[in-house]
This record gives sequence, C-alpha cells and structure tokens, in this order.
Amino acid sequence: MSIEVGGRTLETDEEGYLVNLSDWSEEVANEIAKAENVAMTENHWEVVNFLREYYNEYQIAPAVRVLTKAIGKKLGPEKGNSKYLYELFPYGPAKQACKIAGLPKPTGCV
Amino acid sequence: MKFGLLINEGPYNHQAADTAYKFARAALAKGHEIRRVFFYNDGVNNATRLTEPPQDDRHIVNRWSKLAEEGGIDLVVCVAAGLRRGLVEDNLAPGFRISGLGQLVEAGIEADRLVVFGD
Amino acid sequence: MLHIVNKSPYEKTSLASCLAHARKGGAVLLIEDAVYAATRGSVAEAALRRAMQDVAVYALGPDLEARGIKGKVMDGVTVVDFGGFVDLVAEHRTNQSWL
Amino acid sequence: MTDTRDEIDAEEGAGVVKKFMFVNRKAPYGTIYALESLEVVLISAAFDQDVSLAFLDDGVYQLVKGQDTKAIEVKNFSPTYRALEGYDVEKLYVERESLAARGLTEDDLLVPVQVVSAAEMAELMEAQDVVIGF
Repeated sequence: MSIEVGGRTLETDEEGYLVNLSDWSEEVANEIAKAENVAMTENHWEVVNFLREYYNEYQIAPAVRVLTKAIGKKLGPEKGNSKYLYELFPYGPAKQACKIAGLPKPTGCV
Repeated sequence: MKFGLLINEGPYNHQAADTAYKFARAALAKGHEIRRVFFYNDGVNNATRLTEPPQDDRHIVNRWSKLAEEGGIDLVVCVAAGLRRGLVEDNLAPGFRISGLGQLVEAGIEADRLVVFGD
Repeated sequence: MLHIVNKSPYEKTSLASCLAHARKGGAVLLIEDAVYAATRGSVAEAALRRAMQDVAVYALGPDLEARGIKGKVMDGVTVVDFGGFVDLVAEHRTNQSWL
Repeated sequence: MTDTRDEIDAEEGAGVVKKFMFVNRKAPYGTIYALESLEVVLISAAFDQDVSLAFLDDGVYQLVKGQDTKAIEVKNFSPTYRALEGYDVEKLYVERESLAARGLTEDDLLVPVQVVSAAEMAELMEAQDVVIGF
C-alpha cells in the first residue's frame, strides 16, 4: 500500500502506517488523517506533536494511560483524559494518533 | 497448584523447550494445573507448523500441540515477538494462539508459580 | 527461594552469581548444562561445597544421565527427576531462573 | 502503545497485587533479551502490580549513558528506561558489586537508580512473588 503526498508516493503497511518513519511531514500527517476521516484541528495537532516529542525522547509510543497523564500535565486536566482523546481520534489514540504522527505501529496489542 | 510457564528459546537450538515440556508433563502427572504456557523471544518458534525434524528425533512442535489437545493447555505466542520473527496465524501450529504480552503478566498474577525456561 | 541454574560453570558466571545471592535456607537446582557443576573432583566442586553450608543443592537426574556423568555426582547433591523438579518449585514460595 | 487487548486484560486482572521483579543480567545489543525484557516491563505497568527491576552482572550495561547504535543499525532503546517513571515503574535496583567489577559508577548510568549491595539484592529477590529473568 501507499499514499500520494505532494507528487511523491510513500509506502505504508496494510493498516496505513508509514513504512519509513523519515517520510513523515505535516503534509503527510494531513494526508493520513484524511484517509482516517479525521479533520485535523489545533487540538489534534497538540496531541500529534506531543506524541512525536515523546517518541523522540523515549523511543516508544506511550501507553494510553501514560499519554493521558502526560497530556494532562502539559496541556491541562480538561485534556488529560481518554474521553477527550477518543473524541479527537475515534478509533483510539494508539491506532489513529500514532499513525498520523508517523510513529511505529504499536505491537503490544492485537 | 497452578503453574505458569514462560519459554524464551526456540526448539532444537536450546534445551529450554524440552525441559519446559518435561516439566509440564510431570506437573500434570502430579495433578497440578498448567494455567498457561507463554512463548516469548525465540520461544515463538516452538509454534511454527512448518517444522519438520528428522523422524528419529522428537517433534517438539507436535508435542506441544498434542499437550494442548489432551490437557486443554493454553499455549500463547507473543504477537510482538512473533511478528519480529515471522510467526503469524498462517504458520501457527494447532493448539497455539497468538496474543499480547499482557497474557504473560496475567499468568504471573493468576498462577501460584511462574517458571522461566530460557538461555 | 528456589534458584534454577542451567549454564555450565565453565561457560557463564550464572552459577557463581546465583550462589552469591542464594540465602540461607534456600535451594539451588542444577539443570541442563549446569549439572556439570555437580561433578566430583571438578573445579566447581569447592564452590558448591561452600554453598551447601547454607543451601540445599539438587541436580536433575535426566540431564546427568544424558551427559554421562550420573556416576560422578559429588556427595551432598540430591538427584531429582522431573517430578522432583515440580515438587521443588511447589515447595518454595518463589523461584528464579539464572539464565 | 496498547489500547486494546492488554488493557482489557489489565482490567480483568484487577484486584490482586503481586510483587513482580524483572531481573536483568544480560548486556544490550549482543542479544535481544534486554529489549524484550523492557517490553514486558512496559506492559506489566498497565496491570497495577508492584513492579521492580534488578540490574546485576552484565545487566548493568543496559543503563550505561551515551549509547549510540547508529553505526550498528540496531534500535537504541536506552532512552526508554527514562520513560519508566511515567509508567510508575520507579524501583530500579542496581547492584554495587556488578558496577564496581565493570569499572562503572552510578554517575555512568542514564536514569536515577537505587544502588544496593549483593546481600540487599538477594533480600529483595527473596521478597518477591514472581521473579522473571531473561
């Protein structure tokens, strides 16, 4: 599978995760989001950017529990809960936000 | 008593899988329960149905399948470790199932004893 | 606590490390290649002998037989079969494999 | 990240709290054990158990600062140990004798740890319910 972004063809796996993490850009994120039926807003970008920063620092995508706690600390308690995250990313922050943020596919879950 | 077993090595390369199997059989013979056998690291290779050892040696994979069938033993292969090594549903031997690492932690919680077999 | 060791003492430091952490009243079970440590007259014998003052030492019979050293087991080491292995795990509240 | 299977498991297992210790005695990169051990630790954090990590023998090498794996093209997972605090895994015990034998001190390590003697480590091990060593 692949996606087209700005005239370039980028390889994705069958679930839509980028194969080469270095292909990621904001433009690419928007394109993945479109495929997921997620309309990116400021609030979405806050989470996506947070995930990218977290990944750069720790080399893993955080567990949802850890993500909500850390988001609450950074962006305020009204955003640090899974209800808020699921409203932004209906199929879950692990499945959708990580994909849009260009992180590796979470392997812990089936 | 309820036992959980963790197997971290593949078949044939290391004795761990043999020792674990003999342990499981002995525990069952003594009336204990095997709550779960969890296959992790290269241990996931115990679950590939493509395995064909020479006929004059034990068939480690079939032996596990038979144990699962006879004793209703829950044989769980770690999905993450399996994906790393090309072990997926398509080449999974009978009696095994693929699931998350949480199944190992759960076995540690629910079993009275967890025994680790590895290298 | 039951400590399970499966490495030859000549290959890895697992047995030495295990013995340095086994506390009084505990047990050490030698399986797989670790059974070589129970050989009478070997370099490993002295360390095992010292450990025996505080812990009980067992060796897995089937592994001794497979390796041709069943007749060379030092005094004080109790030989068990797989059933005995199961019993040891059951008897001790916790166990640890020194891989 | 896990938002399905494992967290469902975690909820079902609610209630029982056991003392889990993950014993790390192997160096990183030469074999995969250190990495896959860390992956179990991260999952175990979702189960609200009393989790601790022990580093002794070559396991202390897992925590050495300044690991750079670019030239061997293997994923550098050492930064992940710093994420453990956010997972509420805060008991990291490192054995003093193992550090000393390898010419290392606490200053060489990339996360705050509790340095303990071999005798203290033995006592900690004895106090566990489940000990998993890779």
